[in-house]
Amino acid sequence: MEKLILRRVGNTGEEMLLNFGPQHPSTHGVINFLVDTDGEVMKRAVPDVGYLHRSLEKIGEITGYPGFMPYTDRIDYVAAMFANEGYAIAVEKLIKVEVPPRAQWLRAISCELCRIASHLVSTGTMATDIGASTPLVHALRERERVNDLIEALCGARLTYNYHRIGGVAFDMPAGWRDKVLAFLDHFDTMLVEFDRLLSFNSIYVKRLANVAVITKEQAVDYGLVGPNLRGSGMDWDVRRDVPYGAYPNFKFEVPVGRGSRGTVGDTFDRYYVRVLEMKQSSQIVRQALDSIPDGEFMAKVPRKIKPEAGEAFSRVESARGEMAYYVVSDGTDKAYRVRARTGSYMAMGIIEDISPGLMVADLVALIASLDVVAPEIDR
Amino acid sequence: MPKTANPASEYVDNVTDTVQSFWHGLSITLSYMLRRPITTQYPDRTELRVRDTLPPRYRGFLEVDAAICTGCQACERACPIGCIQITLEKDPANPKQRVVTQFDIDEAKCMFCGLCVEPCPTGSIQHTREFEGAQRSVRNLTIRWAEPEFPVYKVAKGAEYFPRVTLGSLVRAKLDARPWHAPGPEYLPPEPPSAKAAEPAPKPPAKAAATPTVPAAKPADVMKAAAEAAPPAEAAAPAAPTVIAPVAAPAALTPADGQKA
Amino acid sequence: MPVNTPPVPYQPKSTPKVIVAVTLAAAVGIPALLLGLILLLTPILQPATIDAALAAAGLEGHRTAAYVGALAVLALLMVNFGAIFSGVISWYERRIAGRMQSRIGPNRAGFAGFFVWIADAVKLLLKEDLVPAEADSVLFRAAPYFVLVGFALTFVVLPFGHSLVVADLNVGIFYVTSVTALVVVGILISGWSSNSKWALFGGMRSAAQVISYEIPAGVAIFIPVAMAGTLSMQGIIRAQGGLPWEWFVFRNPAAFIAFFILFTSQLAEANRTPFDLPEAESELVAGYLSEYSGFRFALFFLAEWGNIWVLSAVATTLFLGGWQIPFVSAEYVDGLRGSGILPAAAWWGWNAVSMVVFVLKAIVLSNVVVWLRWTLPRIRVDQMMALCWKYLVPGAFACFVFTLFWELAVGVAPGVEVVTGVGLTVFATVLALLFFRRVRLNIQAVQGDKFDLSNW
Amino acid sequence: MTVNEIHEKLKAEFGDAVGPLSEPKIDPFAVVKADRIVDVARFLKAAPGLELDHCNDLTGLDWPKRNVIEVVYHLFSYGHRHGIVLKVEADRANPVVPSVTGVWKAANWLERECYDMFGVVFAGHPDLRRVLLPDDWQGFPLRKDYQEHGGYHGITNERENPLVELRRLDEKHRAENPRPAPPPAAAAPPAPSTPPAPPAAKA
Repeated sequence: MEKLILRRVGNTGEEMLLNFGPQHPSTHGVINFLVDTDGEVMKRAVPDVGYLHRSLEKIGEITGYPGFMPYTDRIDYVAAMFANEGYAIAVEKLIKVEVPPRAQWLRAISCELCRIASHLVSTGTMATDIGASTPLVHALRERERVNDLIEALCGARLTYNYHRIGGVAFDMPAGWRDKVLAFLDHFDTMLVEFDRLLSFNSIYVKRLANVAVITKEQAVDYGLVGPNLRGSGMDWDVRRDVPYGAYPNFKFEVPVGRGSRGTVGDTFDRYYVRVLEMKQSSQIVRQALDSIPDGEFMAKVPRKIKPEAGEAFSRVESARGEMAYYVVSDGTDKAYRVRARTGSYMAMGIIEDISPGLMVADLVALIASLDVVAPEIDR
Repeated sequence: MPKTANPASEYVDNVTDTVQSFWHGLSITLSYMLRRPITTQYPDRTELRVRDTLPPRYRGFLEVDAAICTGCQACERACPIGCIQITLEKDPANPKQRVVTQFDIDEAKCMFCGLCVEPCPTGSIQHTREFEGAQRSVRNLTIRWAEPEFPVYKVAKGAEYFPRVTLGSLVRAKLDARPWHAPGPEYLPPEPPSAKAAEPAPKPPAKAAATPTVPAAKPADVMKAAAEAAPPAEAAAPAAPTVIAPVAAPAALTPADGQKA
Repeated sequence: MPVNTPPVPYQPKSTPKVIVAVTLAAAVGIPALLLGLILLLTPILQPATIDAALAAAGLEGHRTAAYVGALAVLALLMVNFGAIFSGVISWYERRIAGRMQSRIGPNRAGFAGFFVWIADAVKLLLKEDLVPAEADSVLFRAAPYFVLVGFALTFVVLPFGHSLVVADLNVGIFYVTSVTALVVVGILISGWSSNSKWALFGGMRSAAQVISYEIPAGVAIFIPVAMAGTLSMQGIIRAQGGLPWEWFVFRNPAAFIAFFILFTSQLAEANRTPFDLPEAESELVAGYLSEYSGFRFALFFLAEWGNIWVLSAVATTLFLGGWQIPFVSAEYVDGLRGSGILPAAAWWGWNAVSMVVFVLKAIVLSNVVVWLRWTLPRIRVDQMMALCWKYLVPGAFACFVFTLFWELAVGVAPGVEVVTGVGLTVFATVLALLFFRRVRLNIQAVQGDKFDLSNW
Repeated sequence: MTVNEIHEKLKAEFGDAVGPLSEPKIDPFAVVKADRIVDVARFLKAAPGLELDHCNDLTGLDWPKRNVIEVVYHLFSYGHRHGIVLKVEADRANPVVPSVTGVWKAANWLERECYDMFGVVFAGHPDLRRVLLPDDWQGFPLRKDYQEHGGYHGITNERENPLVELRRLDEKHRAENPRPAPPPAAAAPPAPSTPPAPPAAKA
């Protein structure tokens, strides 16, 4: 690996090879970056991933269809709800099950709460990576409140395993709706404070604006998804444009990077799209709680799930962008192939080409702004 | 911050911007000095015991109420990770009655997904709100629910309500019964390789080293002693392990623990 | 099977009263003891007093021994003060950081976790002193002492009160800027000798940063020097007064700006956020400290936290009136000394008051340092340089030039200074009030949050 | 544009190189000849009205019975909101497929992962290395006939299974202590205070 880098970069003898990771405070998990630096300026940063590879796709071929659901939590443990949902949708497509409306709504509510929780981690860790540790703790405090809500809903704080093939595991507990609304009222004002404390802090803006600009064309070409794609000015959201579940029933805006503090597609845009998305998620949860239909929360699903041979592809808008599941069935009760294409993996592909000319401190900002989560890359 | 091409006004903007963000930032951080902190002093200074503050759906340690376990093994099949093991046998005295002789849940392996709870016909297996069960030896995290073995529960026709003891009391009793630093049970030495020769995978040397390398004679002696000392009843011999533990555990367990870590 | 064990009654624990008492005694007693010793010993162990005492006892022949003894006692006292201050502030900073982050902070060792710094110190002293195999072991071992020496030497001229200073050098402030440069030597050595890339990065950043920021700091220091007409720390304080409008910071608009320039530069020199680039934990893991452990690590941290005192004391001295007691002039206190070998009781009393004034001001400034750290992000290397050379250096020079003309104007019409002093004091007070209003509004703005001091 | 229309366009352009659309079970796909995949990809990305600019997914499927590894392309167009699934078949023994990295840069890492997991060699890929697994890993794990090595450089990936070990202990205990009498239901020790003996005691 080391030799490879030196060969590729055209070493002049002035460079220093820096092993940025795998145990590094700001690589968001266990990722190694082989950084060729000339002083503070990087020549190139080559990501070396796989330290958290748990062969989840292989496991998906061993466990039955329902049994893989808890494993999807582990694909992206910061936003496990989406991994649940994507897998559930794919398998529902295979066995041709219609999810009851109440379950659709509950999925939307849980997913949007989870998106808030995930983006809080993303924005908070971004703050720590830039050197401000207080906003991280404020963000985590709010995340704890979301976690409390989700815990009351499904019994777990991190690996939810809430969605089921054909619906969700539980209905809302009594009094949960009021708790969520109270939290959202608090959270909306909290976001304003968060903006004042962090987002518009001049040091913070200076650190992020005009750094690591990814143009719209690059973002599409490299297959960036989700907030990273929107941060580059691409107006695209799977929830709105390829609607699934209950999302067609909600009104929400899709925040797009506008280059408000610098260039379109810089780290600040990617960061701020997430802040704005939290506001939108809060709106969606309110709407969903207001309009949630009565009825079953679980469809009639055979106890032994044994779809006919075929393949299904599902896309959901995860907190880290579009998450695609590709499930192939060969007619047995175990999946022939389960494939999870995750947002973080796509984001890693662009780092090597964006990194030349950035400073070491900017690499930290770039990683944080792409919101990569190591287990999601490695699966 | 209006964008300007004029360097002079940009200069001034930068200064005013900095002053403003200091103003907001410092006032916000100071205001948190005057708010109540959200953290608590776990575990001994919280107002309530933490497990009592958890929601009822909390997925903590699994608990099996033997009194209403039908022995249907649905939980064992549902477990995607294979951390439940149930053995059923016919009662020699009463051939119609089946007996659960082994109902082990490896809580160290359990991923607390809740899939085993859903198919249970009587609600015998449940997640509890217990979560404090740290043990020095990972072997102690396997909770044995068929100890002593119990006859399976027969569901009366049309029954919809199955009386269950207070959720969590059983698993708490199991956890409290053993100090956290108790040595783990001593397993049998690994079977000779000939028994496993049918395995297709080539066996690397590391695999053999992973299992505890206990001198063959020693456990046998110990077991003989224990068997003599212990009354044959199910109640087991409390004296035997306490005598054995200090002698056998350090010698045999330490390298094994190191391997596992 | 065991069924329905009776619930064990749960009683939240609280700190025993004995521990509360011991903690409070230590929290008050240790600083009081140190400050009391400084109050007693610094005037007594001055050469003039020693000479007089030796003459009275007829032991003139032992002057050298007496001097060395006095110096040793003072040195021990000052190093201990620095060490204990840095220990206490390490606890205090964590506690404050906790509150600002909605946490409780240290809360186990003693009441409110006060003894955590002692526990930390003991832990660090007991840890193995590791030297990496590839490191330059001599330099690696020596580096912390450079830092420690650079830090400890400043205490020679840092005043604590009216007559409470180890040596009132006539080049006092110049001496401070000189010896603090030793710290950067230590950091550079540690960065290089660790033979670690992170440490090297940290060392290089630190060198660039500290040396650059010496310039605005130096120029900003010239402003009070120009206003006082002396480099001596005590002289600068004596040129000010006890009341806010008599402080340099308010007597001259340029000095008002220069105070912030100096404070910023000092933050940078002390490697505090937003200038903690040399050890930026999210970029460089731990910067120049990456390879250190145990005692040597403790020395670095002792200097880092102790430097908070140094920078607060220097800023207090230069701009905030130092130990000047309101409504009591320094000359009045001088007059109380009497002619005996030992000063009169009233003199001790006023000295004690002046010490309290000085320490309070310095602690307020230390608070600001801590507070800034837990509010601001870190700036980037190039921005750090840009800030220094584009903003602070020109600003400091402009302020300096302005001050020179200002002094001319004051020479012609002394009333200008009084008017500005009162005006700026009022301005600052209004600003502070507005700020506290803002704080109140912040709490009200968030739904569900309220003013609540419980669980402190 | 529907999948069928895209497929017709492809058929018109490339003729036999593009296979028929699979019967629409759930998500239909078309099989493309391996040597034409780059041209097909270029066409799909550039042709007006198609503009499949988003390489959504690229992965493999192993079919040992047919002796084929399929590489699956999930393509999508942001502008037109349509997409198609293409498959390329490669020989299992020597799977070589031309790389589409030149068309979509996103394919770079996706192809690397496909190589990593299935051993498909993408000809023309600029940087075909293992991505998730270590460089010295043996075998391609997502192939159906993959055999585990049981560890990596002496690091075992197996933990002793307490369930199995305890069962063995039980069996031994049972063999040494034949069941004396049918256990009466009331004989169970009720008191929670008596510690349930650690399983070692049963030995």
